[in-house]
Parts: sequence; C-alpha cells; structure tokens
Amino acid sequence: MLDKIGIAKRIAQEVKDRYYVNLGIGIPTLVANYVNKNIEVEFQSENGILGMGAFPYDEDVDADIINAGKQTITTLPGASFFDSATSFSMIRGKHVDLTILGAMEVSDNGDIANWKIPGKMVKGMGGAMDLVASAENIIVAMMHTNKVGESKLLKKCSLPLTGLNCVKKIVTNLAVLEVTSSGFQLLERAPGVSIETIKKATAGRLVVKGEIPEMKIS
Amino acid sequence: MLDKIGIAKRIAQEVKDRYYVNLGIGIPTLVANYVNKNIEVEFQSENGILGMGAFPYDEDVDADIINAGKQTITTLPGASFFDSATSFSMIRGKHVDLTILGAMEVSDNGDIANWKIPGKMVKGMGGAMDLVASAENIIVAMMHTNKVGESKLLKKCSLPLTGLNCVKKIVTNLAVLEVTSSGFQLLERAPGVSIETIKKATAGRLVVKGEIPEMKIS
Amino acid sequence: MINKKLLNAQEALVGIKSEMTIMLGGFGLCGIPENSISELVKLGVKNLTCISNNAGVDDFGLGLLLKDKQIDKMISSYVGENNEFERQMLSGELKVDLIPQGSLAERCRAAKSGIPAFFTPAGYGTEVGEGKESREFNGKMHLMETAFKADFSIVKAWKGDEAGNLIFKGTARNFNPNMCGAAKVTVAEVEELYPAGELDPNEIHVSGIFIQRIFEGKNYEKRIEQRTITNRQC
Amino acid sequence: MINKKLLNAQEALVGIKSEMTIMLGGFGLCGIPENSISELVKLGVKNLTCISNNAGVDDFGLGLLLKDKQIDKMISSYVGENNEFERQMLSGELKVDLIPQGSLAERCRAAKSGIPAFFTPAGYGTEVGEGKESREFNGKMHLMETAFKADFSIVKAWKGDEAGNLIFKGTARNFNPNMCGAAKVTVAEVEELYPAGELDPNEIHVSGIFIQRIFEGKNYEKRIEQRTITNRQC
Repeated sequence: MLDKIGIAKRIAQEVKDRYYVNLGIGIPTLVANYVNKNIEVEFQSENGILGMGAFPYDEDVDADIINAGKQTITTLPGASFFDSATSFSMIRGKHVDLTILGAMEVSDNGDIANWKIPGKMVKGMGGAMDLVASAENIIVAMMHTNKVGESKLLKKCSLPLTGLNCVKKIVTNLAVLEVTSSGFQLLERAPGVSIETIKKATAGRLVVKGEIPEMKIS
Repeated sequence: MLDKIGIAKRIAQEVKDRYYVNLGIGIPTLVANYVNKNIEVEFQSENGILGMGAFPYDEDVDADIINAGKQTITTLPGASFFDSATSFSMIRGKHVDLTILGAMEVSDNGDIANWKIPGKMVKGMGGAMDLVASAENIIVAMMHTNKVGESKLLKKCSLPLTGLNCVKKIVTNLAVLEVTSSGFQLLERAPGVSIETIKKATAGRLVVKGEIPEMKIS
Repeated sequence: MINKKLLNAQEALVGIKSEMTIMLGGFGLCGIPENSISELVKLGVKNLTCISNNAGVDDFGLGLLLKDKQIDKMISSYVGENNEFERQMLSGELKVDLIPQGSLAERCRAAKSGIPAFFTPAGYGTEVGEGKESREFNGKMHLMETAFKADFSIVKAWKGDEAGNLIFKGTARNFNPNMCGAAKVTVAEVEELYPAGELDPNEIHVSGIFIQRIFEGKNYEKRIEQRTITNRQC
Repeated sequence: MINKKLLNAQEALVGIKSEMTIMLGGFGLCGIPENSISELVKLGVKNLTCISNNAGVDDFGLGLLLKDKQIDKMISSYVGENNEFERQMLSGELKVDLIPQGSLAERCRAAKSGIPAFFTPAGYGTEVGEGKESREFNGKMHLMETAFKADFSIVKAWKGDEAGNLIFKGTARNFNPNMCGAAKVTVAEVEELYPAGELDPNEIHVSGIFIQRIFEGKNYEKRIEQRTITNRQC
C-alpha cells in the first residue's frame, strides 16, 4: 500500500520527456519532486506561469510569484508569465500535455467528480473543469477509498461532476488503473497489495487481464 | 469646392479631445496633420500600434515600424505595440472612438461599400469590415461623385457592401452630411458650393432644413 | 497622448455606486487592487456584484467588503479560505455564481474584445452547463458562454504611465489584463506611475486605450497566503 | 526546460508537404518569416493553402511562392500590390478566401485557444456573411466564425530563447503571436536566439509552450513597401 509520497512517485513515472504538465493541489503538487531529472519537463500553473521551479529560499520569497495553490515559488530558466486568458489558451488549446489532479470520485467511463459535495461549503471548481474538459491526458491521484472505507472508483459518480469521460489513468494507494471502454483496467498493484484487495475496494467495473505486476517505486 | 486637403482639414474638426482615432488609407491619413494641437488625441493603426506619430526622418526609418498603409512611421510618448487580435479587441470592443475611412458608395441609411467592384481585381476588405461593424462613430471621407460624375451618395448601394447602417457622417468635396432616419441631412456646404449643386450631386434622399452654413476651414 | 492620471483611489473611484457590477483583478491575494478595495470600504457602497476569481480572506482583499456586507453576489471560480464568506453563503445572504476559471477569464476578454459569445468545452455535462446552450464542434460538446457586462473594472499593475499603459510583475498579472477594457470604466492602480514615454512601447502588457483612470497606489501589503520555502542545505 | 532549438529553416520545416495548410505571420512585408519562405521555395512543395493577412509582392514574401505556383488557395484580408497574384486569381488558377482582418486574427487565436467558434459583428449583411450562421446579441447581428485548422504555423520574432519564448519588435508583431500554437506544429524564426534564462519572464510576448521549433534566421532583408519620411526643416 502506498502513502501519498508513494502515489506521487508512481505518477512521476508517467511524466515523459518534453511534457508540459499541470499539477493540481495536494498529492499532484508532490509529483514535481520525483520526476526523472534527465528528462525535459516544464510545469505550468494556471494562475499564469510556465517553467515553475521549487519553493524559494526564505530570503527570495516574492508575493508576486505564486502557483495556483497560492504557494510562493520560483522560476526556472526559460520561464514565462502570462495572463489568465492566455493560461487557459494553453489548457483549452491542448498545449499542456498532462494534467494530474485529485478526485473525490471517478467512474469506470472516466467521469470525474472533485469539486462539490452537496450540503457542504462549496469552494468552487477553480480551473479543474477547464483542465478536465480539454487535456488529452488526465491522471487522477487519489486514495482508493474514502475515509469511511467506501470505494472512490465507481460505476457512476454520485457527486456533481467536474467532467465527462475524461480520466485516462488513476493512481491510488492500491493500484494503477487505466480507464477503458470495459471499465477500470488494472495495470499494476501497489507493493504488497493483492488483486483481491483491489477488487474489494473497487465498486466500478474492474478488468483484470493476465499477470498484474507490482509497481516499481524507488 | 474642396480638394483632398480641404476634406481632411474639415474632418480634422470632428476629432475631439481624448479621442482614440483609426484613420483609413488615402484622405483619412491626411487628417492627422490638421488636428487641433491643443487637444489630446491618439491614433491607432490596426496592424498593431497606438500612439502613432509623423513619418520618420530619413535616418530613423525602421522597417519594423509601419502603419496599416505599410508606410514607415514613428511613435509618440505613451505609444504601445500589440498583436492583431488585441488590435481588433480595441476596434470590436468599441475602445476606438472614431473611425475615418474612404468609400466608393454610401447609402442614405448609412450602408457603406468600399471594398469590391465586381469584375475588377478585388484587393480585399482588410480591417474595414471590422471597423464599420463596430465603431460608434464613423465618418466617411470621399468625393461627392465618381470620375464619370455619378453620385456616390445613393438611395441604395449598388456595389457589394462593407457594412450596414453604420456611417454617421460624410465629408465630401461639396458638403458635410449626417446620416439620419430621413436620409442625408445637409449640415454644411463647401466654400462656394450651392445647395442646388449638392442636390444635383446627391442621388439618395437629401434633407435640407433651415440655413445651411458654409464650412469654416483654415 | 491622452492623460489618465489621477491622484489616488478616491479620485479614481468617483462614480461607483451601490448595486453596480464591479470586476476586480487578482488571483488569491496576488495582484489585487489593495488601494481601491480600501476605498470601496470607505465609500460604503452596498449590494455590489463582484466578478473576481477569488473572494479574499477574512481580513484582506474582498474579504473586507464581505465583512461589511457590501457584496450581494460573487461571480468567481474559487472562494475557499474565507469563513465570513461561508457564513453569508450558507445563510443565503450572499449569492454565488461559480464559473470555471478559464471561462471566467475568457468571458472578461470577450467583454473587452466585443465578442458577445464563444464556445468552450469546460463544464459541459456538469451543473455549470445547466440552462446553457450546448453544441457539438469536431465531435465534442461545448457550452456557449457570453461576455460579462460590468460597470467598473479595477485592476492592479506593477508599472504604468500617464497614458494608461500597464506592465505587470510575475503572477500578479493573472486576470488583470483580461479585465482591462471589459467594463464601462477601467481603473488601474499601479505601484510605479511614470510620465508617458518612459515605458518601452514593446514591453507594455496592456495598452492605455483599455484604461480610463490610473493612479499610483500606496503602502502595498502584498499579503502571502502560503509562504512555502526551501530550506538551505548547508 | 524543453529545448526547441534547431539550426536553420531546413531543419525547422521538416515534415511540410504539398497540400498542407500553412499559416504565416506578417503584415505586408513587415514581420514575415523570410528564411522559412525561402526554404518553402527550395522545398518546392505545391498546392498549399496559405493563411496570411497579405500575399507579399511580386518578388518578395509570399509572392515568391505564388511565382512558383506553389499556392492553391490564399486565406487573407488584403491581397493588393501583387501582379502575379492578380493574374492567377483572374485566370482561376488561385482560389482566394477574403476574410475581415479582425476575424482572421481572432480565428487564429481561437485555434490556438481551443475555442471552436465565436461571434463577431464584422461582415454581417455582406458577402462575407453568406452561408454563415448569424445571430442577434444585444440588439445587434453577429456572424459565427470558426477556428482555423492548419498543419504548420510559421512565425517571425525579434528575440527568442531555446525554450521557444518569443519577443517581437514594433509592428512586426502583428499576426505572429496569434498564429503561435494555432497549428499542429509552430515554427518560429528569430533574429536573435538566446539560451534559456536570458530573457526576462515578464517581457515574453509568447510562451514557449506554443512553439515546437525555433531557429535563428539569417540575412533579414526587411523590405519596406512605403518608405515615407519627414523632411528636416533646417
């Protein structure tokens, strides 16, 4: 079973050479720390920066340079700043290659719900609806089950949707799954996790074909 | 009767304090030379400049700084450069206060034709259709009649239109006219031109009410 | 050159009245028009509709207007981190219209650009699409979104000149350029105001034509929401 | 940083084939990708559809491609000043689609921005509106215009860096930024190419994400169409 760092490390393997990547708040933000240093990758944040670097040293903190999580950050060589409309031109125009974001629920046809729980304070969707509606490649980072042990991988989302048929891959504390026309296809198991455990924790259609390898995480 | 310089001088009087103005090719370009020096005006050219100045001195000519007529120009303090989409945001968004352009024909309901003569080489509309479709205030600068003496102020345009119901005022070699719901209302006569002459040269509905003063041109 | 220079927020916000719709730039507390927000508090205008990506925090940014119950309706993409906001929303005092962030930005730009409507895939098949026209392009469903209409737009820039030209710094740019020219009157407050001619025409982010009033702001606090740092490894 | 640097136009235009649709930046002869146009002549690709505001003059700019009959169709707003163009058009060899300049620019931006369609008043009630959907907004009629689809976009900038970031000079900016990212592949040629990190992130006009290939061009001629000057009064 993976912890959040483990999920981030596994997702980092999905970040390929020459990818522009948008990272959501939470686990996705951690992914940047584990991407292969030998490939060329640039991180975009939808508030208006491309070429985002690490957090600044204490004395370099600049209130005017933040990411979409409102965290102070730095720029790397080749970075650029731009306005919000241009930022979403990058996203809506499919110039961002990979979006990694969290979710409350994912359905086995790729629907995602991650912005609203009826009856609770709604904070808003931010850029999530634009991201999921446009990105070619969307990976969801989340726990396989919620705090009371219910599956977050469903036949149909119960919460208000963020987007339709958009999630391509899911990396949870238990498994890596791909969304196919037959449902969630199990690709990898987390270290020490059995197929049986994954089956129990998955409410949507689960496809288990052939040998399912264990994830390799450094 | 006015020459082209005279038309430009008369139109210059229509340029008011704090106006952003777009000048078309031909007579309109000349207008800039005669605007009251004591008012604040900025000229926009749709290829991407605001705050256009005079032609450069010979040694200052820069191939990268031209107006929409492809003439080399200079910038004034407060100038800015921008891309074509932004330029037409200024125009379409009604941020440009006054558009002055030439025409082949104008109809008495304000339609304008200035881009195409069937059977002849068509050069294209450039930015004219965007300008006439959006500007709040459009003044046409043209000769009252064409080369064979036919009126260019018509009941209905015979040439393909550039825009509908958009012309507000017309300054010709013979007169200043306003487009009203009753047709071309005669506002001023060119020096030495009789109302009769204007009537003969105007094919569209002409409204002559009260005393028609002669233009005052310095 | 058309001079837009005014002395301060008080002069620049003349004409703002209760019931108006106001756009305000900024992302979180980054790049918000601090001087103008303080002035709006002073003016005490009420029943405002505010178009702004976020709603500030309890004691800063638009949170100051919320505290004084000056806002009737927020049009935003994300409104977390504000207890007073939550209280007013749950009690029904405050109306909230949540819009995907990209659609919010584009609807501002559309207003500025004279484009009454455009199509975007964001929000199709979700609550956001309810009651909106949808349409297929290239095999994919899109929603029709319309340009905003606002009375005032209030933005914050880094450098500006008397002609109204603006230059932004870092991610304090965000929604500010898109809101310039998107309302009947655009007010820009800047950290540094220069005479016309001091800024390079090539380096200007927003041309002065989109700005009606400009002033140099004072005492920028620039509060940081998440101060995240890297520790030096000796 | 994702490095986009290539050595020259030959490397940068790999993959361009006959029958393709190509966008080219520039207004008149100002800000046109001179090196790439020369390379297109060398490549001898035929039956191209070119989206470009103008069509060059007889012996420069896109005129060079017209002379060699490499272009089947031009999508432009203004095509004067070119005798060979006129001959080919009147003889029916060349198809021409004339589009209002603002709609041309916005249709490029729409392609870049993932907006399949938008509404504009330009051209309503004229030939341009024939066969197009029209619709009233705010009491005024508008046409629906759609995003362009192109295989390659070729632009020219002043300064660039290896990450593909671009800065333009003067009115040589024009359509170039709007065409970046508006095709499957965007090629940028620049007068000065710098290592990543040399350009100020605040001063970049087009972010590298919209550019797939960049190279430093040579021997820019920058021909002037109308050399207008003011005489010094001694």
